[in-house]
Amino acid sequence: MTVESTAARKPRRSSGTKRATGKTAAAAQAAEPQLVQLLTPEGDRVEDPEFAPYVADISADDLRGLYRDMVLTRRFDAEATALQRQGELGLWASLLGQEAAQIGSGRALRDDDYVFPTYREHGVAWCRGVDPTNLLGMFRGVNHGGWDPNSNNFHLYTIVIGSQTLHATGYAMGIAKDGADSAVIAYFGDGASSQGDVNEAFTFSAVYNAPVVFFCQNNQWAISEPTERQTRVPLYQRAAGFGFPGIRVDGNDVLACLAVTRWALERARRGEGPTLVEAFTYRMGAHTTSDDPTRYRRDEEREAWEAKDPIARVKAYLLASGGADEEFFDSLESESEALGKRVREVVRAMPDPDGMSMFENVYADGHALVDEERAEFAAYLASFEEGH
Amino acid sequence: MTVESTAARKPRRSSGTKRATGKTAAAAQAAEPQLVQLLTPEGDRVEDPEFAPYVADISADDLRGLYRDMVLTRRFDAEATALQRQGELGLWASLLGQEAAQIGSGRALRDDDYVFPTYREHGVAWCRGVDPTNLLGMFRGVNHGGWDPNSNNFHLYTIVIGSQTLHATGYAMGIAKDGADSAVIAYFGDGASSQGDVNEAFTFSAVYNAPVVFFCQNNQWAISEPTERQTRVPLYQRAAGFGFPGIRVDGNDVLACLAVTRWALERARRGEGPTLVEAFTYRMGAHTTSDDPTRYRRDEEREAWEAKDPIARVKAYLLASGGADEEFFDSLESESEALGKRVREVVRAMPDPDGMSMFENVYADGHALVDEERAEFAAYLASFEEGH
Amino acid sequence: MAVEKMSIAKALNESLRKALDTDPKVLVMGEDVGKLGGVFRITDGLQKDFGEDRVIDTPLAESGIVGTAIGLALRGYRPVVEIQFDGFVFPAYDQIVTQLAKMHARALGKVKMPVVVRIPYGGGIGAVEHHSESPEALFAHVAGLKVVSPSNASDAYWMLQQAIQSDDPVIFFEPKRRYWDKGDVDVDAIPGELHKARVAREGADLTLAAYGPMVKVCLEAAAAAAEEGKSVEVVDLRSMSPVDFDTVQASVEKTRRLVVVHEAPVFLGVGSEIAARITERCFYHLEAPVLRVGGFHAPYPPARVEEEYLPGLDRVLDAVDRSLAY
Amino acid sequence: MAVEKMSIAKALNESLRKALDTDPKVLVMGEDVGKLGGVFRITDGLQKDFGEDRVIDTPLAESGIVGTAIGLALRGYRPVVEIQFDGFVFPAYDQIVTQLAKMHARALGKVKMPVVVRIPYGGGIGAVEHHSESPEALFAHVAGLKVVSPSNASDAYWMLQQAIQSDDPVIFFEPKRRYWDKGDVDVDAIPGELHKARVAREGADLTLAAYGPMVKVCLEAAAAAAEEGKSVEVVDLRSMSPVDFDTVQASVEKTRRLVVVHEAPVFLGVGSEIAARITERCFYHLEAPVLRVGGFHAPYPPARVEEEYLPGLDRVLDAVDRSLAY
Ligand SMILES: Cc1ncc(C[n+]2csc(CCOP(=O)(O)OP(=O)(O)O)c2C)c(N)n1
Ligand SMILES: Cc1ncc(C[n+]2csc(CCOP(=O)(O)OP(=O)(O)O)c2C)c(N)n1
Ligand SMILES: [Mg+2]
Ligand SMILES: [Mg+2]
Repeated sequence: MTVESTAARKPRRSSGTKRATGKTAAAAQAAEPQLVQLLTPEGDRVEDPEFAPYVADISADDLRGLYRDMVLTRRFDAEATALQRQGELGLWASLLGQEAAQIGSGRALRDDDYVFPTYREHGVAWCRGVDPTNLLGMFRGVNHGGWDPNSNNFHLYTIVIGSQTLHATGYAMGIAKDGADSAVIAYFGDGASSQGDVNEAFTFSAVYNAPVVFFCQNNQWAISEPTERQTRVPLYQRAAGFGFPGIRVDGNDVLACLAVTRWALERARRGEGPTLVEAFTYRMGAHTTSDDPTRYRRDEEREAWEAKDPIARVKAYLLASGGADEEFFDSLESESEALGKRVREVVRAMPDPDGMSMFENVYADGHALVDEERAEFAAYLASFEEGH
Repeated sequence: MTVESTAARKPRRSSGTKRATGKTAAAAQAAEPQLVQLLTPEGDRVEDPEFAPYVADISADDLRGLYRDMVLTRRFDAEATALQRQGELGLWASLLGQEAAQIGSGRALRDDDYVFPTYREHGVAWCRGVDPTNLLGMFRGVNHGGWDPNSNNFHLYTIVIGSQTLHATGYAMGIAKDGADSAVIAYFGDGASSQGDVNEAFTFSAVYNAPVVFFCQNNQWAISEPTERQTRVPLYQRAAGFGFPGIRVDGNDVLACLAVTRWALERARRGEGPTLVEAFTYRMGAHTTSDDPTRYRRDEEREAWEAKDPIARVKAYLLASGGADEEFFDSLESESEALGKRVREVVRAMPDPDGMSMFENVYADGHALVDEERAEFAAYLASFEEGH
Repeated sequence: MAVEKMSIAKALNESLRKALDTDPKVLVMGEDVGKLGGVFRITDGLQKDFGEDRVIDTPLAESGIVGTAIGLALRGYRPVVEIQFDGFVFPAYDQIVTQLAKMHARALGKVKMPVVVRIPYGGGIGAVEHHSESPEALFAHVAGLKVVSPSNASDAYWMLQQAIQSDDPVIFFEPKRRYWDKGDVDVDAIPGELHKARVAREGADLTLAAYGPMVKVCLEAAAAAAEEGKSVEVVDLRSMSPVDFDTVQASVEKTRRLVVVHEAPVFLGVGSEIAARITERCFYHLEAPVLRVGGFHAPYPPARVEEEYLPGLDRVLDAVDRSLAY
Repeated sequence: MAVEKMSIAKALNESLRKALDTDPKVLVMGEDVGKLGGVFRITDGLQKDFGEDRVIDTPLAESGIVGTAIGLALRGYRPVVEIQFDGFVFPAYDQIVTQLAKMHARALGKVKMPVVVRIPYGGGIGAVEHHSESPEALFAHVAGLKVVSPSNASDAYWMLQQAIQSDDPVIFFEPKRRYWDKGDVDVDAIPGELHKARVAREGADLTLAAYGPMVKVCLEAAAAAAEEGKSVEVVDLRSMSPVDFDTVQASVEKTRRLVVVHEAPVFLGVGSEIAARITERCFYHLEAPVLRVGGFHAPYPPARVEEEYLPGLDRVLDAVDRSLAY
């Protein structure tokens, strides 16, 4: 018969179950399928004939680079959280815990690839060369993003959950039309997987064989809702039903994320279409600075994930393998301090926009109503100056 | 590794391919996976240890009943098409060719089950005991449906593609809350599978383990677009990625459709959650009477499917097995004629609604603006009568 | 007597609690409404007391939330759906406009759609994009929906009760920046009509009409105007569909001047309809054209500019002066 | 000289053809736009001539269509998207309102959104539910969008050219029941401004303002009124965002009376904004309140009642009489 169910499918490393019922499907979820891992939480390298080759070129120098990326990203993130507490930002969405997923995938990209982030991809932005302080404008409330997406091929942060996956797909369709071999990467969360738009993006990308990598950071939570509120089977399995491969990777393993993303990007470049990567990771902090995770999750969960920290394992490996010495870590520490200082200074110096700026850029070609309202409002403001 | 792709999965009867690339995925589509079939186009019964038991109770009498359902449905449908040509209906969406899918699934239902149709489920309506002439109101333009969904547990036709799958899911969630063992069936088309709503229905039904059967009539076309414009893998495979089983059935085989739908409904009743049934069939006619299929598909395709006619094969089997004699066919012919006559009469007698009716039923509890506009319009109409 | 002082947020919470308590068919659904109690804590504690079956954390998909709520309503439930923020209602817009609003008419009255869609709306909380919008006109234009917004705790409590009891779909806009404003709520009162406007302050020279978060601004403006010797009446519309034009008309026939205030963009905002219709009804009474104070034809601006975008005391008083100058 | 008589449908087809021909970045996308040429044949023959890569049959998902069009625009393309019928634009509403409309502002002008969304709209064709609606107000209220509708073949041709050339998103409403109306098109003309209204008929006693399918009705009403000795001016608005209020104002300052006509429901329809704003601008000129003729606050009715729902000659003349009676 042609019954298809998750349970019936046995990915090589996953613990499949036998019968295609709701219950067994739920069991399949409980029994976590294994994932691609190249570096254990303890800092040991894992043999993987399939994916290790994708990072065979990574020298100790490169690894220090990845480590540096993660450390600086975390520092920037911590600084932003602190700035929010000090009232300099209205809100901050921390990436704490997701550094490996973001740096690993971000460093897999070529300059000509294009990134469609959510609102949490500070580490990917870092890889793209976007000045981190650029990201802070919208959280401070001085703009809605406002950087030039084309200067680093890094699109604006998108807040409406899932929308950007369709933009990514369209952009990728455009790449294919241009005959280019660039690729697109679209980030989204476990919660976002439920949105119609994300599933439409799967359909469009498959039908047009668009060169796009869907990179889902499954950080286990969508604000207060655990992943089981979004799906009863592992998310990477969603892809198969749309006709393209899905894969789960250890999202706290920067090497595995790098390898798997490279693999997926190569598929895209070779004209093999979309891939879904599920980076299995954890949101160590609150959803945003407005959130209070103590209301919905246990401390033990966080503690268990702390042992899988994405940065610590690289440090352990670098130390054990002799890939870095104390001097490296010391100088990184100073670099980190300097970054923090610069971020603080730049943010504090960010001027509030002029009130009249709200009339700018509503349209590219102008609009009579905007002109009228701008003029009226200017006259209204002027009336105060005249002491009216 | 945990790469998942359609190609990597081997449903027992499907012709899987080996590598998870766009190309091989496309190939998987071309090489049609086999489907559940209990009665061949030639009218021979097929041994199927898994699904035959679900129709073991079907006597010759029952089979004549299914045959009668299909014949009368087709007759009704032809009558409606003719009425449209005569200007009695504004539009008609013919089910020609899909009788087995609709009667097979429709007859699998219990009275307390609930149906959410598209706009083409005339055969299912028939099974539910909805008077066929009720269906014609909206196509004539005298109402937008207007029957009482609760009198036959048959919801109104839904025109916005895919919307009803969410209503079905919600209704099924309600059944589960009530602790009832009824089930819901949601019809939709191959084209509809691309809509975000349908995929959200998959997510919600899986997460809440709702007793709903998603019955996709893949009639190969969404107006002028072939199924390849919607998916590059067989549609039934979509389900697995949402954590429930999908199955493909010969949509022109009324017994197989009955068996598979019974199986899926039983799963729902047992609390095993949703199932996706893909009934592989063909739209023999135009999309609607407004459509001109010669613009986009070849005659040969239709001809090939004519050989798989859902009614002819049952007749062949009935004749060969001695399940029906000429008298049966003759009396069905007269019944058919009578139905046609009644439909014509009822439709021609359908009065146009009163203009003022457009203000009715906008709200259940009334609305001041509607009252005001109703009064104004009544006064306006009255002004003509006064010879104003 | 059961008069209690409580915030709008608390009043909404109590109102939901009462509805869940009284009618087993009432459900609360939405993103994070369960354990978290909603990002604004409006559903705080409800899941604990009524269970996961009645207070339902949903997948992150607004169309799915409203679409399944419609199905639940067809099954006899009365879902109260929460949309997390104004700017996130749009994925559900299709289900709201083509299904929820039209189902009762489509069925010629044979099914009812008792669904409430709660939407915290409006600006003034210093939020990022999509968290400060006022899309009410986009719903009020659509037949089949009822659209309301309370301005104070008592109305919050009672209007939500009535919305839940209504057999029609109600889009319930909650003035999020007023959530913590307190007021007296008489939980035993016999409430007035859901769609009836309320004269919040009497006056003789000019009428200010507003709803939701702007009622407070208008009351402040009226107080300020009073100090300058201008007598301003304030009408709290409470309902944007239907609008209680009779109350506005009665006020304008007295004051002969009307200014409508809302946060939503002026262009095709609810004020445009009020201006048009009141001008028709009171053509010979009006001493000045109906003026409107509202948002601009621009995306809601970043937080650090929002005070300039939002109609505040000064802009309302400016309009009052302009009207009186006619 | 290249003046040709053609239907609106043909003019749109020719206009798309020209755009595809002139600019390799122009794409046509939508359901059934390829081999079928669209359900109204507006894209007839285009896929044959420009290939599947430029004239793209899409999956059946409106949000996906608009969402991918946004991505294509970011890549430098100029997609012209077809929504099959008015009632099916709502699944795309979120992408249109939260993304397409706001992207340029979000990026502080650093990206452009040259996307045209073509929507055949309005009633009068005897169709089933969702195929006869006029949702233009739901787009005109949204900053960042431009909203236009041609009433004749020449405008259809030229306005579509200009919409495609615009760097802003344009919602292009096509009056489907006028598709087969013919008119002269000068394909070499130098067109006027996209958003400028046009005085379609001069008159002295009253102004009728309309757009799209109602312009024809208004011209007929003006002709009928003329026979009764009433001189009616007709303004074809052509654009609902922005509205060319200057042209309407100039007309009303002359005629002192205004009736706005559209198929869309009156309540919060485009007419409400025109009434409100023209009353502000022409307060001392108006002899009568601005009257509005339009759809009712009800779902678009079944085909056999639509003639009663749609503003026709009689209802327009009735409003003319009522206005003149002031
Ligand atoms: C359409 C929409 N609905 C609701 C929200 C409010 N919201 C912001 S983030 C979030 C959870 C997102 O979860 P997930 O996709 O897992 O991403 P994460 O925040 O965990 O990175 C929600 C519900 C939104 N931004 N957009
Ligand atoms: C949201 C929406 N978009 C577009 C349409 C127009 N339309 C009506 S039927 C149809 C094709 C449907 O194809 P499918 O789902 O395969 O069902 P079938 O008609 O083949 O039974 C389209 C595009 C619609 N009704 N709703
Ligand atoms: Mg998450
Ligand atoms: Mg089909």
